[in-house]
Amino acid sequence: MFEKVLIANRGEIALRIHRACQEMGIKTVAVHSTADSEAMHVRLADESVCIGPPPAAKSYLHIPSIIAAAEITGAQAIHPGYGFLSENAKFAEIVTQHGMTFIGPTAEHIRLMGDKIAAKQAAIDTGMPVVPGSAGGLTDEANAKKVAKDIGYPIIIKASAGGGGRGMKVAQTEDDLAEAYNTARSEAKAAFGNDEVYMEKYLTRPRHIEIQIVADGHGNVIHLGERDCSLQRRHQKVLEEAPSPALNAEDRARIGQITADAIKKLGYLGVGTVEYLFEDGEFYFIEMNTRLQVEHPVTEMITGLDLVREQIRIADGAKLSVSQENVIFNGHAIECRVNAENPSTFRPSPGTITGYHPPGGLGVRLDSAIYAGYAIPPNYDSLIGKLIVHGRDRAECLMRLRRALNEMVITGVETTLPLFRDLMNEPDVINGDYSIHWLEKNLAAKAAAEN
Amino acid sequence: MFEKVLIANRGEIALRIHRACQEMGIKTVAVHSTADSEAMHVRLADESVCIGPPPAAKSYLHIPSIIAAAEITGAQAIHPGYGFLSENAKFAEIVTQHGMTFIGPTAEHIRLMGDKIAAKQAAIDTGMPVVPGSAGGLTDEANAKKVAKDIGYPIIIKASAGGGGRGMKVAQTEDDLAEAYNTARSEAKAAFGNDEVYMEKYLTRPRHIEIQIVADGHGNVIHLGERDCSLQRRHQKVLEEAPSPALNAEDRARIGQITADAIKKLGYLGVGTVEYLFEDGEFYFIEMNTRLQVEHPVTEMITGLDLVREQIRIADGAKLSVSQENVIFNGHAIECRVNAENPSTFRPSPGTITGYHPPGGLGVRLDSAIYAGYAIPPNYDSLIGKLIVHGRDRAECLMRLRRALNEMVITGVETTLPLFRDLMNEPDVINGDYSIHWLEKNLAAKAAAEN
Amino acid sequence: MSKKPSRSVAKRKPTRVPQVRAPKKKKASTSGVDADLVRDLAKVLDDTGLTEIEVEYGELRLRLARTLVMAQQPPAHTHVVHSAPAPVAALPPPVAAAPAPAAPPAAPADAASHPGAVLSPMVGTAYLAANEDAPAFVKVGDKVTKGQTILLIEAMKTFNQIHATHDGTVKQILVGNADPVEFNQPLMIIE
Amino acid sequence: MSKKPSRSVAKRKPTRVPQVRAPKKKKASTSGVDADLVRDLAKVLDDTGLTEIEVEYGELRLRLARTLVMAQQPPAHTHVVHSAPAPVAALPPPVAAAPAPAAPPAAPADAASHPGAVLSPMVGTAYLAANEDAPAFVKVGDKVTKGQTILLIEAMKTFNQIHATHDGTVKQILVGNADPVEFNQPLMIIE
Repeated sequence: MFEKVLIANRGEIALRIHRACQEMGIKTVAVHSTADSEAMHVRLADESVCIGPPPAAKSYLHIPSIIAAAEITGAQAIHPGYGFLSENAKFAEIVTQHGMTFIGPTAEHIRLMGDKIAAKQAAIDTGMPVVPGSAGGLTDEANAKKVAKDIGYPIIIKASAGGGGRGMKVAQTEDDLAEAYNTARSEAKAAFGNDEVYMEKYLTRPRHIEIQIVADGHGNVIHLGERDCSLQRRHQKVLEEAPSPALNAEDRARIGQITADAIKKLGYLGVGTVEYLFEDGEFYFIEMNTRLQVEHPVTEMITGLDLVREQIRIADGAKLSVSQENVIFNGHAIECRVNAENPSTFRPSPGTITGYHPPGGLGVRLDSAIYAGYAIPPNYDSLIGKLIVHGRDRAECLMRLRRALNEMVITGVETTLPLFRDLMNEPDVINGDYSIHWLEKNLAAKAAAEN
Repeated sequence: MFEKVLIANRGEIALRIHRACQEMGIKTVAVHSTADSEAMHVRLADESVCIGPPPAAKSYLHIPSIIAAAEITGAQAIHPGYGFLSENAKFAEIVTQHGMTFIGPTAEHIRLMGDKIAAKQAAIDTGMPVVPGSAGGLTDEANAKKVAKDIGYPIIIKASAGGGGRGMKVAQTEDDLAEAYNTARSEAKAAFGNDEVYMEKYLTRPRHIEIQIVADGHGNVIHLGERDCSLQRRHQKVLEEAPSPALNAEDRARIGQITADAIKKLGYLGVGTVEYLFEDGEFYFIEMNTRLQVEHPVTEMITGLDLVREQIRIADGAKLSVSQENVIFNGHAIECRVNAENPSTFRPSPGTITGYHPPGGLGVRLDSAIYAGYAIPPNYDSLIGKLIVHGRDRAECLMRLRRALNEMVITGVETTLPLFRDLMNEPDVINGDYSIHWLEKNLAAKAAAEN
Repeated sequence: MSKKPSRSVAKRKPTRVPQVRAPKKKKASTSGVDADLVRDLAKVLDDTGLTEIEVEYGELRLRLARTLVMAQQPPAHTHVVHSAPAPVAALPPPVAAAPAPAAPPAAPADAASHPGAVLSPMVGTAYLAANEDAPAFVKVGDKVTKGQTILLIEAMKTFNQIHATHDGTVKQILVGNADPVEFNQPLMIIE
Repeated sequence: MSKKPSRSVAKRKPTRVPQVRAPKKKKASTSGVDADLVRDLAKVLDDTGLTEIEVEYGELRLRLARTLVMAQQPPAHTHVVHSAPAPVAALPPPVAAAPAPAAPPAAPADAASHPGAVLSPMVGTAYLAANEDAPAFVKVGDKVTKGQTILLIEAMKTFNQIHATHDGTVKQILVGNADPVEFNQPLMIIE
């Protein structure tokens, strides 16, 4: 096993990785910018190295500094966390070239999944379901009608050269099709000088369902079920839960197996997440994240597995510590991403935390690198903690989350805690009845009501 | 279900009960002495009532004040926690007489188990194993020899009229018996004016193993396995774990079943704990605690059950939420009792907590009612928090506990945290190889080494 | 339970409207700023539990701040049972770190430290008369002597006579008939 | 890895003396701000436990602040890789919130704020000569001119020339050959 691991990240995830290392008897090296010299991961690590000034490009994203820090401390492996260099194929290569282990997949897999078109093709090739659509451009109205019939209404027509919503038209039924097709073409022509359009199934109220997979270097691949991350704001996940209130055991086993089989075909190594949209019982591939996710604790809480520990073990050549048969889903878990932001305008609120009292008790986990007196620097993202709650079932989990939110205190900066307290009173959230559009609509309605 | 419950306790257990109530949608009433008006359970409860001055006899033990507080707030049930009035049969009766529900067993069962002699007889009658010994006084040396042969060496001779160690003699083998018998008799005669002596099996290195049971009012009784509480100082538990490193699955199932059957025969209601000494594969009844134990979270962590929730449900007439077959023991848990005491002299250290940073992350639970700025009053016991850690196995649990202890900060008062950090480096603790005498010996050796 | 207590909901650390007292007359000093004024305002800060005071007065602008003491941090709304004859206050919503809906009447809090206050020696239900038909033991304006029964407090079906702790005139009666009272709660002001 | 870094153990948070900053530029004689006032207000700050005082009066604007002490709370011992030529410090025991075993040599910390300090622009390994056989770029007592190469720092097999940032005499060389250095670490004092 590695004796020393360098953690190429900051904030709660750096602390998360440090904890896993400590529990495995591995020494840690924290790297940090000058803005983070007082950060928790720096305080707790066995060693720390200042790698540059506050801008991430000159510190947490600056590959030569991180490699140099690993070399001068004698670290044998580098854990990239999420964000920053975690999905940078070149970084993974450089780490390996310097005789160290990158705790993550190969550069090839990072590269493959970083390319949207190649990733979708890989999904198709390995049997993961994708959004059905025309093979290429539509040739004429009759062709459009035929394709639409095959994939089923509603459908969306999109400009082949397009983007940003222009040249996109939805047809709810065949009656709308001709107009949608023709309007999309003329808009496409006007906007992009090219009237080629293609067709995809249109999802009206999809949920975001992602499958956690873990693969070792010995041909073993398991899935750890799904996470429902439909509560989003501007494509940023806000609250995640597992299991999804929308899936049944059969859905779970089916998409889990499909995904695990596909990952095995790819020869992937380490932890990864395949993101799908889910509507009317069907899954549609969006993308694959070739790294640990922010919301991985939700899966840890219902499986009892330590995903960071698994990552490190696998990177060191060990076999998966469990087989698929031994993965037992136990209860329900929800994570709230606590950001230092105004809870209604979402304006970041950096500053000094004057008071910090985390909730405790049965089933409550807090992953956070803040402390009373800590100054949140304005240079990085606003995630300051993840409150993760577990219960024997979803109702117990929600009640526990409600009481934990009630106990939690952070003063000195604005946080999104009030948003979560509000969400606990929303019937749709309580019922698990929400799509990826729910939160934006809810926030817009609240904002309108206030004006 | 109850709409409002009065919590007749303080400190972490009052908060623990409050949390369970909140998660069940039950309003809480905190009662408190004037010394506790800033306490966490008071701050968080839906209502609070000041019931008297700091001395417990005039507040937390003062039955009329607690009953009056329940009446003026309209509470339907009273949870006594542990300590204070929790094993006071008269209080249980008075609560019932006032038309409220006592969340605990009947007064009869409290009374029965509060009487050592009656309790031992009840244990014998219901099939729980007790320390073997002579039926009454020994008649002569020959009789002593015969009884000793039956129960097996080593044995201890005790004065029937005795106590406090006087008139007690151990015989390791038959060679020692005559001398032990005769010396004990003459010492007994000298000390108590009565030379009658009796004999019991002598346990040299017993462990403290206790079985958690839960019984509802519908004839259902389950056991939730054991807790090993052998690490004690002056008969106070210091660190508890489950499962016991000394028991195998067969031991566990056997003593669990015996205990559950006995409890069923007694017609007991609610949660309770039967304490045994354990040596060489055999269990010996010590006593039964007819209340929630301080160390109940250890059992919660490995079973996923919320014991306070079960208590409240059962008091309200509900059935047990699980059957014995559905109790699944999952992983390993250890609790450290963090006291505001000097970690080597154990002198209490009341005062104001200037800094408080609890550990977080996977598998870490903290049950504590302290906060930064809280002044620990000198009037009550020194327990200020329970750090409970769960892992998939004992090794993972110990490593996690070690790192959690490393993260935890309490400043302003002395705490026993350093003691636990030391214990994490003791080979006997790491190996689980300790009896009820281990900690006292270890502390004595450390003290001697320092002088 | 037939008795419904009257309650009011008190937040331990209410968010008060910052009370900026107009500064006293500027004292002349070399700088035109008077350290005594700052000291005075600091005391205001103390007394009022404020965390910040800003003052502008003509040309003068003054700002004082105190970082929150940690004791304010832990949650939330606390509810004290006392005798304010308000209707049953709405219980807080299940999830709410929001300020409590109503501030408690100022009187009882101040009364506790009043030198003429008679404090409740127990928790229970206060009765101002021996029974429904009897006249009140005392009323405002009555002269009372030390030891005289001024009300009853019932706890566990026992009616306990509460006596005047000193001679004087009943200035205020702070509890209503059948009100719940807690330990140390001011019952009357006699001076 | 064959290279073993020299490390020393630094505790991040020395308890700082409260810093009261004097007002920006004005001197007592011309501005009417009197140092005694600041001193007086500082005492007010002390006495009252305030953390901040701001005063504006006409042209005068005064702000006093005190740094929070909260930083003492979070854990523990931090280990900074830097160039102090000490032997490899013992790593802390697995369980220890005890104070770090050794304080770092005072020099580098002070040196960082020395006006003549040359700080490392990157993390890497410092070399005082171009190769093993070559003489050191500079030695103590040498006169150097701005832009002159004073050492190399290697990161990712690239040797980066580090130049004198100003003219002067080399007063101290704070790193040893092949020492690890972190960003902003003082390398030399040139004055």
